[in-house]
Amino acid sequence: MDSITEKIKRQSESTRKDRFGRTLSWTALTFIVLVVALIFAFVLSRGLNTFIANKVSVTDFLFGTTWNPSVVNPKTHQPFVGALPMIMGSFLVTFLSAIVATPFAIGTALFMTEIAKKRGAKIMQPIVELLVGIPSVVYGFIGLTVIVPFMRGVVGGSGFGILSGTIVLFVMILPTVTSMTVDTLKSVPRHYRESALAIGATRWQMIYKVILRAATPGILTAVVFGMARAFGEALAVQMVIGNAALMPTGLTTPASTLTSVLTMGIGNTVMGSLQNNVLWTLAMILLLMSLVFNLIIRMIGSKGELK
Amino acid sequence: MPKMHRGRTIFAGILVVLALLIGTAYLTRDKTSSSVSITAVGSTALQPLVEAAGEDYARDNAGVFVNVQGGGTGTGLSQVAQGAVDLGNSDLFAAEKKGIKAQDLVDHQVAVVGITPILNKGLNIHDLTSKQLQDIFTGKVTNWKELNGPDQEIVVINRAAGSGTRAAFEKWGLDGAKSLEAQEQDSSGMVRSIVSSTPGAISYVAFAYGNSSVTSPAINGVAAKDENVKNGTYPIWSYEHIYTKGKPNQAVQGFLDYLMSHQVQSKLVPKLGYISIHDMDIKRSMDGQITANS
Amino acid sequence: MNAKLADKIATTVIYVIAGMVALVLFSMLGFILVQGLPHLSWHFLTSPALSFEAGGGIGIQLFNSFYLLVLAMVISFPIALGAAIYLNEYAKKSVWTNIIRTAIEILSSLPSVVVGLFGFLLFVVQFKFGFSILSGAIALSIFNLPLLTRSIETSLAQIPYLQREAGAALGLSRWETVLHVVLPAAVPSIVTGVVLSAGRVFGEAAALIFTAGQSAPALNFMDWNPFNISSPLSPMRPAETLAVHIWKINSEGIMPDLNLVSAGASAVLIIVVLIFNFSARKLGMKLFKKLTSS
Amino acid sequence: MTNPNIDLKPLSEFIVDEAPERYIYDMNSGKHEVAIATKGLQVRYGDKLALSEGDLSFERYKITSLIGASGSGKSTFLRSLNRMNDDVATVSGKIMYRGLDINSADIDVYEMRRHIGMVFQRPNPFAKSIYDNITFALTQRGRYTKEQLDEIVETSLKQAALWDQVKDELNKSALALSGGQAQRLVIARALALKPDILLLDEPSSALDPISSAQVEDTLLELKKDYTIIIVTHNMQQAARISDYTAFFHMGRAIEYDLTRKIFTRPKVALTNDYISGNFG
Repeated sequence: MDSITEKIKRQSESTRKDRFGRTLSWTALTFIVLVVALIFAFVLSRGLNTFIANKVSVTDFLFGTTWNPSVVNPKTHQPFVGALPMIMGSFLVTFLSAIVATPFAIGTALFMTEIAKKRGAKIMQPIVELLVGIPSVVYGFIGLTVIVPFMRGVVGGSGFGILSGTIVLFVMILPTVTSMTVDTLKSVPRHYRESALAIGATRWQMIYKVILRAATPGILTAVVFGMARAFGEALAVQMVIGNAALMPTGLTTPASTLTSVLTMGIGNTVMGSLQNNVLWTLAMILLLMSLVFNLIIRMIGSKGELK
Repeated sequence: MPKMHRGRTIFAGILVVLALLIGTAYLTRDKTSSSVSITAVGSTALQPLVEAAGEDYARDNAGVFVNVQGGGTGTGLSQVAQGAVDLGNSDLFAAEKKGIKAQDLVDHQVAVVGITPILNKGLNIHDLTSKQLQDIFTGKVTNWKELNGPDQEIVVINRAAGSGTRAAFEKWGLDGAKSLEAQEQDSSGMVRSIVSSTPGAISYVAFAYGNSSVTSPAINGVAAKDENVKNGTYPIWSYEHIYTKGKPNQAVQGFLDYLMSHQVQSKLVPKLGYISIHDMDIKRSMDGQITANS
Repeated sequence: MNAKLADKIATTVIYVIAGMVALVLFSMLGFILVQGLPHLSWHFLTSPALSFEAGGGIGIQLFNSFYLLVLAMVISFPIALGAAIYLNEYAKKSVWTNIIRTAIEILSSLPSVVVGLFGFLLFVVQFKFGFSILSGAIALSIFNLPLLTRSIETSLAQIPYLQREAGAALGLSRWETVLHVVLPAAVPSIVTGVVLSAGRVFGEAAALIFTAGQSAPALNFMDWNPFNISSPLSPMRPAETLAVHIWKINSEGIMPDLNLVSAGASAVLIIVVLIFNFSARKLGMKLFKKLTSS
Repeated sequence: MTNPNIDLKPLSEFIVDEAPERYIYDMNSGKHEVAIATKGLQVRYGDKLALSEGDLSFERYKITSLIGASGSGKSTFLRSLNRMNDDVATVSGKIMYRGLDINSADIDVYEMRRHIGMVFQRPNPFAKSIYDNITFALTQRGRYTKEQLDEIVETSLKQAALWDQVKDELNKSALALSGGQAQRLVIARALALKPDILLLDEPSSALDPISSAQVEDTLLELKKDYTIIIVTHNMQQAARISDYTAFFHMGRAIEYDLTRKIFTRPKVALTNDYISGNFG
């Protein structure tokens, strides 16, 4: 009998190794999926308790403007658990910081990829990467020692508020948005640039009409990614926003975000009580929002592919 | 010898050496210390005291290890009630905390902490009545000039909702009234630095955190001082509690006894800014009934 | 000439923006270093922290940070690597892989305090690991897994498909190709990703507060037997890290030199992250050279 | 990973097209030793049919060229022969090799590919040294002494006409080689496994004319010991080196014959059109 045909029919070592490797890596992935599922189930089960066990109405929770879970509203006999002030606070700091950060990120990214490639790679790139890695505690520390006193001196009041939070978040998400924008700009094919310049466009025309347009989906993704990070940031914002669970009336009055109320309150409440459950509901909202941000990024991504 | 197999041999070698090391480590482990571990969780205000006492205690009693964590009063009470930890540190009576089955827990009051309102120095106000304090924190007055102070808006800074200091302040300082919804800060140090730098600001901290950068006004003419707490004339103070679930076991009781000992109460407790439980002339029940301390 | 003018204006604007960003970033680094560097000394880096006296150091916290980092990496790296390999090499494009990817990304944008609480309830309480390095390392791993998986997957995806075809054409299974061809080629960028994520893990506080705990009991640096509770290697002891320490003293610290310690610790944190970043670049390039030739 | 060169069209478009006449050389008629043959081979990418008709037999120790326009199915056909398309496409039909249908589930694909090797359009050396590039696949599945390995490296590099250029720098990274050298290294790497059949997918299209000529010389040299099937866009190349040529059009093998016949007197009009440059 032909030895080669024998060999081909027998299971080879490669097949065994591959089956082993596939199983091994599948196990690792399954493990992560299990962890994710566990955390989801955990947050959801606790977060939904507010509505199921404590019978708080969803609309009261989402649209109520008074947050004081330990006090019972004499009219409805339900505690004050209106989360709107924090939801508003979170959205305000997130959008404001994204709006401020976007032009800066695009400008810096253009500088690094189109205008001064060498200096960009040598100086800006390392700084930007370094800043991605700075712990949020340190950002909060700087916010507290520099930005809050500065705001107090310039606009008065206590210095704590949405504006201070916005500035801290702006600095925090800037590196993330910038480095992702740089990646996008780099992936615009060379011939786009060359053909634009070949027909006599100035560098700015090339950037504005060709590169930025081609990179729009990528830049949007970067911005949404930065927003997702801003939305979930806890410690740094908590240190500068003032943490007053009030509907924001101005940019310089103390306000609060979902995360700041969550981190401050979680140790002071008793597991299983309504006061604790509503905090988990806030965590659930954070989870759902990060789902929304991810879906947006995916939508932008798939639109970009179609082009 | 082919590369692959050399790599595998080295890998196996490392594994064997590692296993041997762990094995020897296990056999030579310190068996003399029967290693009792006492875990305390809860109030961040009480944490430094228990921690410092725990370190001293562990030094004197070989094999006992005191593990102290913060996490907040709520965490402390719920964990000790579940039996997850040995000691639950709390700024409040367990019965005052919603959602806790207080009847299972045994209270050990280890210290007293006085709480003082603090004002921005620029206000130059050194005296407040209980009524005024209540008006300020409930938002009835919003400008210092209504209290014969300068024309300056009142900036109220609260401690985090549910924190022990806030609960005690509202109970004994505001006569049970809830303070208005305002800016909240998690920590004493930060509260103090905000008050000292913000014109018109008022807040409250434990005595240990008051210093010359802020004013501690007298309440109804009684200064916020340790003596006045001890003799019962200054009203805003609270006990620091350590809760156990049921009767503590021998090791835990040993540590609790140590906490109540002269050594801790007269040296460590004042050093950390608390008032010794032994120095109190009076006793106060949860609902405010005052009796003489025997 | 209009276009030329616009070009000039735009270029200037971009220069100004980049300059401003560089300025902000530089001054931030400068600020932390200027504040903290004067406080750094051998004593500060090696001596234990003091909770209510001046002159404490961060020695134990620094050791804890590194030990936790190593453990977290040992746990999370193999899992992240396996998951990334499956996602990038085996998973077919389907609804399920999409859902899994989304789930992983959501996990990565989840506030770390939620991860910490999850770890607290599951490992500290349920599995009775207590506040320990073990609980902390697992919580950090959960925090780290999505980031690391993503970064490794990106590194793998950068290796051209041609390399996998080459392996397949030589009768090698996908696993063998990945293990011996794709991975070595991706090592430099994987290493960069790992080191950068190490920086993030090093600075993480919120996930650790409730898992590894906020106390750093004295360690016996002569005892390296992991089965003894006071050994630095013991996985069952509580371990406050540098980032947690900064958070803690900023919120409840009562030592007189709190600001100095906090600034010094922040500077150390930044310097370590800096070192991680630079070594990531250097190591990445070196490995690339070493693995591709010789 | 779909091949970008393949223009995917739905099955209906092929069927609407009136099936043109075909001519397939009958291997069984003469005294030919068949190395590999296909029967009823069809390849689908998703619901798109990329290869609908391709029953061909290949003679041992001969070079066979597969020609045709982009998207004609020739590459798809080639890649299906050692089941490189398994991951991306559905391949049905039979591929007979040494009396076995290797397109069946109980065949060990990896072992089979060691006997039916493949070289791709773009040189794809591993990011390893030249020496390791050649020995890597061997050491993965067998024990060899250093001397054996040295000998295999030398022989296969010589066969690929690369030995003289690299013999002093075997430990250098293969990524530093020029395109032509890299492609010959890839061929040497495939030869090191001592395969039966060598499949080449446009091996010289990414190379300059000189490197391309070197590769052609190498192939002619290899014919003595190997059965070679090569996809090429270059008709001169096909005419120069191959014994047989198959012409593919819209997912079908239209004409298969001795090379000299195809290039002088093609039997099908379409083939003639293609060869004379009227389309494609």
